[in-house]
Amino acid sequence: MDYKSAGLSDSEYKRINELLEREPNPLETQLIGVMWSEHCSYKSTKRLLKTYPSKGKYVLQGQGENAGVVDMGEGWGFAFKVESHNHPSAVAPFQGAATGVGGIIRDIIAMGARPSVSMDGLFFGDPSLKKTETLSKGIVEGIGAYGNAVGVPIAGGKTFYSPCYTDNPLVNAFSAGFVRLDKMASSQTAKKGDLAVLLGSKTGRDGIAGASFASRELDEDSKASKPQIQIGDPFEEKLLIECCMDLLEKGLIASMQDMGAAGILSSSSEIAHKSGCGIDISVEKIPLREKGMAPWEIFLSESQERMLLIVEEDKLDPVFALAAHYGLDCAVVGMMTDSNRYRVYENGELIADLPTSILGDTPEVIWPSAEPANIKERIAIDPSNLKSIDPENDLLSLISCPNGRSKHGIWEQYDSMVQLHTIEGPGSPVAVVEVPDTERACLLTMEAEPNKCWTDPYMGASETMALSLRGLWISGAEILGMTNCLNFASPEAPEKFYELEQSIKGLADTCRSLDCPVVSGNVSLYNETASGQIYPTPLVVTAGLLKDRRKHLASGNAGTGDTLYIVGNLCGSLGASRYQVMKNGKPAGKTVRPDHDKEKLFRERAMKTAADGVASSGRAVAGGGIAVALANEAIASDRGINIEINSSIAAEELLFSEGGARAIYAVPKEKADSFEKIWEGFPCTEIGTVGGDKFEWKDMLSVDLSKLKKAFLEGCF
Amino acid sequence: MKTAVVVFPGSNCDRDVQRAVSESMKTAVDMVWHEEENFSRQPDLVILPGGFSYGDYLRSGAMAARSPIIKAVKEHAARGGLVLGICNGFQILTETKMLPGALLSNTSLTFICSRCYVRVEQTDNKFTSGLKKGEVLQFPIAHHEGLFFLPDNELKKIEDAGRVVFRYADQATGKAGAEYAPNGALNGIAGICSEKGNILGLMPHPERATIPHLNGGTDGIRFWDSIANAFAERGVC
Amino acid sequence: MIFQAEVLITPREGVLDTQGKAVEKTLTHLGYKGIDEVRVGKIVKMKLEADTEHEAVKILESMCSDLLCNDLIETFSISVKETGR
Amino acid sequence: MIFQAEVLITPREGVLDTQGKAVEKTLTHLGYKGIDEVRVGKIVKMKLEADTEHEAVKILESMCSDLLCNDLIETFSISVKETGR
Ligand SMILES: Nc1ncnc2c1ncn2[C@@H]1O[C@H](COP(=O)(O)OP(=O)(O)O)[C@@H](O)[C@H]1O
Ligand SMILES: [Mg+2]
Repeated sequence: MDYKSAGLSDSEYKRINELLEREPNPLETQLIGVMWSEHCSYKSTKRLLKTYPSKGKYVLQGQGENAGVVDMGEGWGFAFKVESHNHPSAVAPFQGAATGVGGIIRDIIAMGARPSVSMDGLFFGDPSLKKTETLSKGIVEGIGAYGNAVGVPIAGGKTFYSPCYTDNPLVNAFSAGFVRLDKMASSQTAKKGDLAVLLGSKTGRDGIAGASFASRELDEDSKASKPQIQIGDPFEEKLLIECCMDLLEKGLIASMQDMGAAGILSSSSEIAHKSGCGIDISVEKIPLREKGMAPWEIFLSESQERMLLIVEEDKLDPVFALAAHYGLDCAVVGMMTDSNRYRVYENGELIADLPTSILGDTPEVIWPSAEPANIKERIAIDPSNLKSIDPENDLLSLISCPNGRSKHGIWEQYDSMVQLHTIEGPGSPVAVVEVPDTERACLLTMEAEPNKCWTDPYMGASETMALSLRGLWISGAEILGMTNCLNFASPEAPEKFYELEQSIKGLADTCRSLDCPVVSGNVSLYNETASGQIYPTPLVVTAGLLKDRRKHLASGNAGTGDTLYIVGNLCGSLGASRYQVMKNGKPAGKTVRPDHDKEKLFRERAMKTAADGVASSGRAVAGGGIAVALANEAIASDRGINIEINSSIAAEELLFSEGGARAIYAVPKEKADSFEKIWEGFPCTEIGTVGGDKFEWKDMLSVDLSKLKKAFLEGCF
Repeated sequence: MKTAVVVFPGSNCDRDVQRAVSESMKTAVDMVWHEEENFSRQPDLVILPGGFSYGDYLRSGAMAARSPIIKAVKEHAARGGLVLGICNGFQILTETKMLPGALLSNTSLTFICSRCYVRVEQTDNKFTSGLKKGEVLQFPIAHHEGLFFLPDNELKKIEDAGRVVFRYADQATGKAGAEYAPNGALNGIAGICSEKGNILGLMPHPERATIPHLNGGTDGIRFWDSIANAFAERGVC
Repeated sequence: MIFQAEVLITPREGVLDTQGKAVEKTLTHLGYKGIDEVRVGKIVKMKLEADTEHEAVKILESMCSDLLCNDLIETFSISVKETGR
Repeated sequence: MIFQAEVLITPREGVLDTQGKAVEKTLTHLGYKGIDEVRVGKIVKMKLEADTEHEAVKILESMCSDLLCNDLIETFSISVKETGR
């Protein structure tokens, strides 16, 4: 095996020879090559990810496991993680997206949790192109087909269109599950003498070396790499869930790990390394779907719907009995040792013998970083083109454009209600699910602001993070932690690496000062094609807890006669706002500078507003500014809104500027005093009332609610 | 009153129905694996839940309809026992021929999950006697194959026999019919019953409209109450 | 003897074939002309052991009525080829 | 001329055929013996206008790569019969 085609560089290969004190054989070279790939090793980002705050009072399991786990109280943990499936979805939209959903669900199972809720972050290209239509149709159908059949509700998500994703769409799959704390599983608890058991699908040639595929740019060759695509079987996955839940319930497994990238190789070497053991695997014992597979193919295959279980010998019989009950294949393929070596045998002959550390402790790469030469251009904004001459038309355009309109065409294809615990599903800015058998609720927000991250990666990422927190604060939730998916172009280009570095810094700083630990995540690099690179796209999902779900302050619940307030500055920034992009066709300008002290003042008051029940509805000001927030509120509440603001701020700034700690509230008349009292010490402006059947803003616009609704739901007016 | 929920590989609304039924009807619920040949405790009501039994492969419901437990379900029905099939359960009932018809792919060719309104067409059966004929209820739907189909002459027969129990309807006007069917169902049929009225199949999910603090509404409670009351009147509790 | 069998299952005349219609529409959309009566069905292939071709066909017919084909909405046709023993 | 065309689309060798697997299992459960390699595919039938048989096949091939067949996981075979004009 030529080490270059195994993806190793000259210096890496030299290092391997030193570590081994010999030359690796071809199989060993393949194994190391995959484990050292970007996708498996995080070699470009490991150092940066260490800067995330990892501790928090609710954190039970931080980064380093299959998923993070936070404490929901009353004996419940909540395991959650987001992962990308970008490259496979670009090549095979339906199967790529479907297996993305399946893969993240198995990460949750691996923590011992029953997968309970999913979300999807989708980034599509120019919406006017046929190509985008085909890709998005396939991707959405794939997500639905898998999620619906496996019976995990999709309670929310994010859909974002920009031409930068035309050839390189992004699919970020989030999943989460509840686990009894005493049933939590781990990939670090295998012991010498335990048996390695494969549960689920047989191993086939699909998806071989997908990990190294995801560590490259998409090129013309990606057609030739098509056979690497995995095929998903949600039916098998559903059985796998039930079987694993049963195995855990009965205490039959010592440790477990899902099989994702680099299949058997990465799952078994990770368990061995993290548990401080070694492992011996007999390749001929692995059940195969096809004849004639070579050992390297078997070890790197990414066939779906498989789990690796570590079982004590005396529990083998009941494990096999349960597998048979669910009709799943099950086979003992190896044994844990105390050798600290990763050994592969073929019919008794030793064919690979590596220290587990060489597979587990992967090298780092430090890429040079340089501020993009055009950064000045990106932050320069020409205000003259931005005048809002016809605010009504601008508003209607904003709520009917692909990024602003309702995404029900997508989320109605997803089962959002199965498992009977969805309190707020897609369509709401915050997804809410009940914590099993309690009065508690778990809240989730998913956010991404690629336009803002492009013009200023640090501030854009910071605003993304703050946005996800504000939604939860307004709902009244305590912050448990966040998971993030970092979608970027090649780190080998200094300007791209700079964007990556700055974005992570923006997330890390914001999380640190606003008390949100990072518990899990995923990095997807090389998102670029001959036609260009994607914008820096960090996506975050933040989880929050409400001890009493009745204290949840929802949006879309404004009542006739309520007084409307805006808290926070009347004006943010038009830089890289939805309005600015609509007017100029391309993002430009900076977003609002993060002000964490102000965020904290906002947090305290927002949480008290919800806890004291003084508002009927609350909504963060996000894409499209105050005007769009009010329009969305009117539509969701099915009530008119009447606004009057006396201010000298230019129309477009007042209506459509974005960023900063800001929200709108609808407050019942009798609670207005209490509300204003809570917000003392923070900008708080009474701006109007709820009622009637129009969205009216004095001297600005007046639109019938029905017209507004049509624009939002049908995307035209 | 005792309820049995049959669990097929790939069922995914089994626990949902269990919860909804035990919270609303306060009945004991047994979960019965499809490989059983008998019910260990004779139930009064058997529910075939929604989901993707056998991954919906070949035809939705086709393989589940050939499970060992089906014989016991048929015997239970032959004795006059109640059988309720919801969504995939309805598909299974048609595949077993316990109910006529077939459920074809939605005309949109997409999965649809949304709130949905149905009109009660008939109350002369063991399930809806406690509801009012003509009233409109909201039960969410979630399916890809929900287009109820029967050849013309047979369709006419079940219509004439008054076996259409639920029809898709407009919330505001209460009008019902094909034009309100989100899936293209013939005559807007959402649910039908057997000749004797003891077997009911419907595409919408009443269990999703049962837990008040969740997002599916509460009309399902009326449906479960109706079943429970009919039982109580006959002296079975 | 081992037979390679193919069972074609197609929607009956008069049964709504939404998939067929959708395919027809999309093909027309893509610029194909002169197409008509598009129907989408299923094919089940398998290897089957039987003594004679006649027996193989009998077995397959029984599989169709037992599982493969829903005769309310579908019709089937069977073909078998001997492939060896 | 009008042709009656049939396009058979089956999962590629080596690609996991989830349906085929499930069908095989159920048939075995129902007591059928000696079956193997069950694969489930699709069949698309249509009437098609073309000048020659050769042209008809060309058109169908192009339909396959445009829409009917996902060449990543499926292969297709085409048959056409003249039915008149
Ligand atoms: N891909 C998706 N899957 C599920 N829900 C989605 C998806 N995209 C959007 N949504 C839902 O639609 C609403 C708005 O979506 P989003 O794309 O985030 O727009 P906005 O920027 O206006 O918030 C949210 O409630 C979200 O949960
Ligand atoms: Mg959003």
